[in-house]
Amino acid sequence: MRPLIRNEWFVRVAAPLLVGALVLAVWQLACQTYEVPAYLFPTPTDIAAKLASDLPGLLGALWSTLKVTFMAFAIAVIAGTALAFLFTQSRIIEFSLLPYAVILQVTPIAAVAPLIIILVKDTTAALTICAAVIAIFPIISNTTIGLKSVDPSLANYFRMNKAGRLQTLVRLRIPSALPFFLAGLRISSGLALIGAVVAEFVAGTGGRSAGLAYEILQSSFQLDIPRMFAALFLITATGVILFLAMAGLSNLLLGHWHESALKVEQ
Amino acid sequence: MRPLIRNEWFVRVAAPLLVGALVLAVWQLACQTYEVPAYLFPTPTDIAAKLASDLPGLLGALWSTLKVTFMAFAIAVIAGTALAFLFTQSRIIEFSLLPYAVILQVTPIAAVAPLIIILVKDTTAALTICAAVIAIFPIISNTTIGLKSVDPSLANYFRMNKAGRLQTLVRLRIPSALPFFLAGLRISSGLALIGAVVAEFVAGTGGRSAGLAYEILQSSFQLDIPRMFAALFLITATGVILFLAMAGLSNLLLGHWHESALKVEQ
Amino acid sequence: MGPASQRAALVQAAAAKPPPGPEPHLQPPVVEVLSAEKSFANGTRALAPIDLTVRAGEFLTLIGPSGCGKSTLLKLIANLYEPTDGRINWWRGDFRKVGQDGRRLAFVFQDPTLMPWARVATNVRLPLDLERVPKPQATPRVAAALEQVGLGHAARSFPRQLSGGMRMRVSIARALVTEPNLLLMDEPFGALDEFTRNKLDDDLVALSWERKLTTIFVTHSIYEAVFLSTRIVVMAANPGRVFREVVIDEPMPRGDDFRTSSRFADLCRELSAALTDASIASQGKGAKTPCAR
Amino acid sequence: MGPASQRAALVQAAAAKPPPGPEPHLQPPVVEVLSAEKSFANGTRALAPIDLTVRAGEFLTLIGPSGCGKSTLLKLIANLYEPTDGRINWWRGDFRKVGQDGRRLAFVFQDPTLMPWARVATNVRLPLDLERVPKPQATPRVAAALEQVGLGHAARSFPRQLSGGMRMRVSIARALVTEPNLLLMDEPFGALDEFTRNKLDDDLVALSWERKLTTIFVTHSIYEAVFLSTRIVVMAANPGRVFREVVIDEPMPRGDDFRTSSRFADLCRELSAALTDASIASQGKGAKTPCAR
Amino acid sequence: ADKLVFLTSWFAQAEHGGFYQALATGAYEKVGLDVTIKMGGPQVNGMQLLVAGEADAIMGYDIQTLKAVENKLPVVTVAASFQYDLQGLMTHPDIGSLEDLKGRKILIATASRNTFWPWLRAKYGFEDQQAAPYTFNLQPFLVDPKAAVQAYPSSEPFEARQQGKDVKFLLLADAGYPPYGTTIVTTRGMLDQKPDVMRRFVKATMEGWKSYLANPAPANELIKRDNSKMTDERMAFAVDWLRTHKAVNGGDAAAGGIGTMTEARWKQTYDFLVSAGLLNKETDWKRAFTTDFVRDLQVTLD
Ligand SMILES: Nc1ncnc2c1ncn2[C@@H]1O[C@H](COP(=O)(O)OP(=O)(O)OP(=O)(O)O)[C@@H](O)[C@H]1O
Ligand SMILES: Nc1ncnc2c1ncn2[C@@H]1O[C@H](COP(=O)(O)OP(=O)(O)OP(=O)(O)O)[C@@H](O)[C@H]1O
Ligand SMILES: O=[N+]([O-])[O-]
Ligand SMILES: [Mg+2]
Ligand SMILES: [Mg+2]
Repeated sequence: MRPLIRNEWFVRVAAPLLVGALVLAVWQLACQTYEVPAYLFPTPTDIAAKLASDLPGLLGALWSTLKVTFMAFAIAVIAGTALAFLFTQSRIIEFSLLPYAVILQVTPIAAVAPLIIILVKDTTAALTICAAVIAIFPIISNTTIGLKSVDPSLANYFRMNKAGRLQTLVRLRIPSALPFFLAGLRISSGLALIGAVVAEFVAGTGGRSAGLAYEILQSSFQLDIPRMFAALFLITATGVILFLAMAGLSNLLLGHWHESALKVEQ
Repeated sequence: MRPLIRNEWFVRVAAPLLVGALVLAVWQLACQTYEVPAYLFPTPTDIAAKLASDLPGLLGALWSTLKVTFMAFAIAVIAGTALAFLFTQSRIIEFSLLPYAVILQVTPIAAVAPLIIILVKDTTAALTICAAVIAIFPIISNTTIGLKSVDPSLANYFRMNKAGRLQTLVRLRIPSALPFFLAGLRISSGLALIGAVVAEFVAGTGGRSAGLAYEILQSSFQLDIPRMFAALFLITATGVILFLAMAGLSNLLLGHWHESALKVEQ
Repeated sequence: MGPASQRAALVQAAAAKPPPGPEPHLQPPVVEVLSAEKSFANGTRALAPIDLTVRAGEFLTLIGPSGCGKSTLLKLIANLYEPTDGRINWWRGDFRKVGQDGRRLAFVFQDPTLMPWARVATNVRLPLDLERVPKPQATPRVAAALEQVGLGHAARSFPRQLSGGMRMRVSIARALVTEPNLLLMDEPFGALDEFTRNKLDDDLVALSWERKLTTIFVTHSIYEAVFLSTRIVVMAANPGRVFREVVIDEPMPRGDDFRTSSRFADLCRELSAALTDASIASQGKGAKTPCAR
Repeated sequence: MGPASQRAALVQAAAAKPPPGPEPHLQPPVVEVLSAEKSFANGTRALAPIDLTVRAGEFLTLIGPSGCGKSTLLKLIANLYEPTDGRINWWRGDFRKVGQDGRRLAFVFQDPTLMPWARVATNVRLPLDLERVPKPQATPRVAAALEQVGLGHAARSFPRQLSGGMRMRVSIARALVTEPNLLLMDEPFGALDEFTRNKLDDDLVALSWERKLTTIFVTHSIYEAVFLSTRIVVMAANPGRVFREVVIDEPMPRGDDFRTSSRFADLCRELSAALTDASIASQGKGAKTPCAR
Repeated sequence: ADKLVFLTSWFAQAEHGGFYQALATGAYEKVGLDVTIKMGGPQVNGMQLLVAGEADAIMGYDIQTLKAVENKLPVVTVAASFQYDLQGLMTHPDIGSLEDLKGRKILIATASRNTFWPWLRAKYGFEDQQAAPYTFNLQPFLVDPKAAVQAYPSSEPFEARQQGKDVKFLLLADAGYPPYGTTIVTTRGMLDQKPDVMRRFVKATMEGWKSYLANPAPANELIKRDNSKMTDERMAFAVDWLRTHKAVNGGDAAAGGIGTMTEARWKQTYDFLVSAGLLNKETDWKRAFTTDFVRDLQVTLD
């Protein structure tokens, strides 16, 4: 085993896949042994069969959800970092506004969805806004903390050199904030996805542009539980891919300097 | 204005309250000027009146929600940090398990609520589990990153001194992880609250143990919009208080050493 | 032009210059520290009221026991701390004068203070970027500064890939690249070997002379202090204060002939004695146990 | 017992000891570096194969131009890096021997490497905590170590509230508190004033003698190297290698009489010349431009 | 043509057949209406969207409409598609009648806690502890042989039978639950400004119901387009149920025509709500409906 643990390919690709395969195998076996009915908890093969047979429809729904996810994530990232920049401009702004930003996070989207739908006529836009609201807070919070996590000596250097606000932001605060910002991205990407699903639950649309939430709700009402799990699988797989993408981005941006991503010289 | 901006009490207490008061005043005025009906968008005074008249009922509901929130938050913190510890034990564990942790975050709670209801007989326990699942990921993700953000030279020092795993964890990794962990807490505390509400939306019951989600749903269904806003107000106020508590905790634990919380010597 | 010949050229250029105009003490003041004192939030009294005038062209060295407030004084002068009381003038005005034409300040901190995410060349180019010097102009200046500290080959490395002394040299290059008029250096050569250090000392003498640089320098090396300075301020601790001044009235620029002269040895002995006195004077007063013995 | 009298006691105790047993070169080896070489992931060849045996009671100093691999060699010896090729023995065994009774290793890094969240006393106590020394026993040892570096009054400060030299002294105290048998020190006194430095040099001589310490020391100070060492290894860069060895066969313990002897001056000159040769030999080879001149 | 947006209460299904039929057969077009049907869903609050002007009319529930009137919302019911609420309970086959459910677990959705649940509680002495959360997913019912669940005749029983379960459906209306089903609710403003548009809409819709029960195929095509998960089989099951149980044309509709409402029935609903403590006694319940639009309609099945 020793050499395997040292093997990059094994650690990064094979081991995670093995774990996944193992879990699926145990699940399959358990369901079969205890003869769990498919309407209660389907086996991986049930789900795979459904996935294969209903793929076009499910992929269409996935695509609808992904569109909302990506737009919401983009909005959350842009608006979230903008707000974080604003909050770190002065302590008085931070103390006066940051606590209220929490309201974005803790307001049940179900309660305000009608208001958003009333204000925004376009359904996709309304869904995107709901999902963005759900995804934005980790970006705001982590980026604000990150923008304040500046090496005081470097900050002194910039101040002494009369660096402008923008220069300090771009050359000092943003790089210093990256570890926290990227940690925020990891959380936020998942929230954008689940936000898109929840928004659809709440503001619900069926029809041609229906997303995975609709698939899940309908499958659940109609007790087509394998299909519901197939839809859930697509969501979670998307979530895992988003997470890996964010982790990869972290590695790319921090790998050469930040402890959290650095491979320690041995 | 100058001296006020420098005054700690003004910056920390008065300014945020002023901003809040200002927003409420504008809201009140706008609603009155445009004669927005209360069933569409109530004025702050409408909401305050409702809050005053229905306080006992609303506070009871708040208390139910808070119980779930606190239990879920505690579970998320304990389980989340435990998982993060596990993930940082070795790269192979991290790569094999961390991506799957995302599944906790991106699975729509509405879809799995029936299964949780079947498995967990006690409703409060079921709600707590749902809320904990919603709140746990930021803790896992941020703490994992934090536990890896160790000064390599200090890590070397510990290694050279043959420090045990536990010693390194307690004396080095945990303090180093604190800034990230506490950033995770800020996000997670809000998610535990909204998770409690969402769980109740999804799997909730009425009766004596009904929480704020039930109040919101019923008020919304019965078009008692001021009451719905009163319930929303209680949720957001709780969220803000939780956030401030977490920010205070950060200050307490990091104030004497970490850049993000340090008051720079002038 | 290789680094060695470049250095020779600098020294020659310096030697060819006419002697400076009026007497040093008639030059206009660059920094005036007027009863400035500094206490920290935790109650530490780092500096008792200090009065100090540094005139154009002076090379002033601060020397004194560890913890006596040298870095604190330098940071006050760089406007990084606000004095608890008293004030500081730059070019007879407030800090807004700094940065205006011909009033450029550069500071080499005691720690390298590099951006860990940026390569060496980017770190050195930073002050030029902040001044919006166009890249085509900045690049050769950065290369020259790196050559000067012997790090031409390390331009594309990241700070963490460098040795301690190399990091410090990057920091020095970052200060030299701006061609400052007022140069503050906090133990810049402490982590360097004598060979490199002597070479940089020589460069600094040439540079100061050629560019009419005003320098405030912190060192623990008595030899370095005597070799470089026109004036040495010996500080004592508990609280930090000026203990004695030693004027080194040797002509500039100086070279190995001065280093090997008996005058040099005498001055070193004098300074060493002053430093010992200052160290003893620093004991017992103020702090419960001596800050340095 | 005040620090001064404590120090005197140390020196006396040391002087009272009988002379060490067999000849130094007959002592058992503590560290054997066997053709160990080191290249970094980015391709930098920091050390060409090195052979070096350090015997019990030796005081070995590494000296050489900035970037020649002194810190890298020390980290190899502390098992913080794995050699790219070759191997290292500790007490004739592998690294598991370190930490066993009478085989304690302490390392003063080139940077202070303190825990920013912990007070000075906690930082110094860390190695004792890691060894599970009970607090009642640890506390007086911590206090004594802090006194020794002149920081008794700073025990409750946080690292960021200290000056650069004070931070380094905390790091030294953290190494001394463990009463090591093998002490690795990477430019420990570079940021200290001469007065404090001389005092610590004296303490170190007394300590080495009294406790039969084996020390591997890095410094840029020729005087310090000659004063402290039984043997000096002059290193050169590009790639890092042993350039020359200078044995200082003066009796131990040494004091001010040695510092002022003509033998001392001769040895310093010899070492200085070796260093200049090493610096020149470091140029041009391997790297595109010289690493240090 | 006059534009009109109608918001349903759920994903498209056979219970919305009359509206889709009127759209599919051009009945709306014929009377000069350009109707858009929007689907509701489990968390869509139609009443809020109605008063905000997002819809001109919605598919309503009497109890919600009365609560809205209590809260001074300017809304009014103009017609009832079904002569009774289709709400019922689905049980395992060992249950004979609603009385037998005393002490048993009943899965109740949050929205139902202030509608028929208090009625059941009052009438059969059920306790709040019996109520468990229902999320429109039958898994908890299927694994618990003692549980019952709220149900729509054409939904839950159909799903359960698809899984091979033998179940019973008990219609609340059979036990006297008073509200109408699938009503049309609009705003006072609409009635004041465009009574004629509403009149045409109601009439065309009732024609739609008549046509739908005769031949559901045109509407079913539209329903499947809006709700792709809907199947012909499912809709056939529902239409059959509607036909045999005379939901559209039974009761007062037999004589008064499809869509008929009476003040007496509204009073029953009002009385129940007041007695259950769900509605303020002072509520002007007569403002919750008007019979003006259905009184003389006389759309009857041949
Ligand atoms: N941020 C701070 N907060 C509290 N005390 C401080 C702070 N910075 C420095 N001090 C204290 O001020 C005194 C002077 O520190 P300073 O860094 O100026 O010393 P120094 O002369 O530069 O010493 P060294 O030669 O060791 O660098 C010291 O006692 C130090 O503990
Ligand atoms: N982590 C690393 N990655 C790549 N190169 C490194 C790394 N650490 C050190 N080096 C390189 O190895 C060489 C030797 O470095 P080292 O720190 O051992 O020098 P040193 O002799 O201690 O110098 P100084 O006197 O300046 O401290 C240098 O060229 C340096 O750039
Ligand atoms: O409202 N229901 O569809 O039961
Ligand atoms: Mg200093
Ligand atoms: Mg080094």
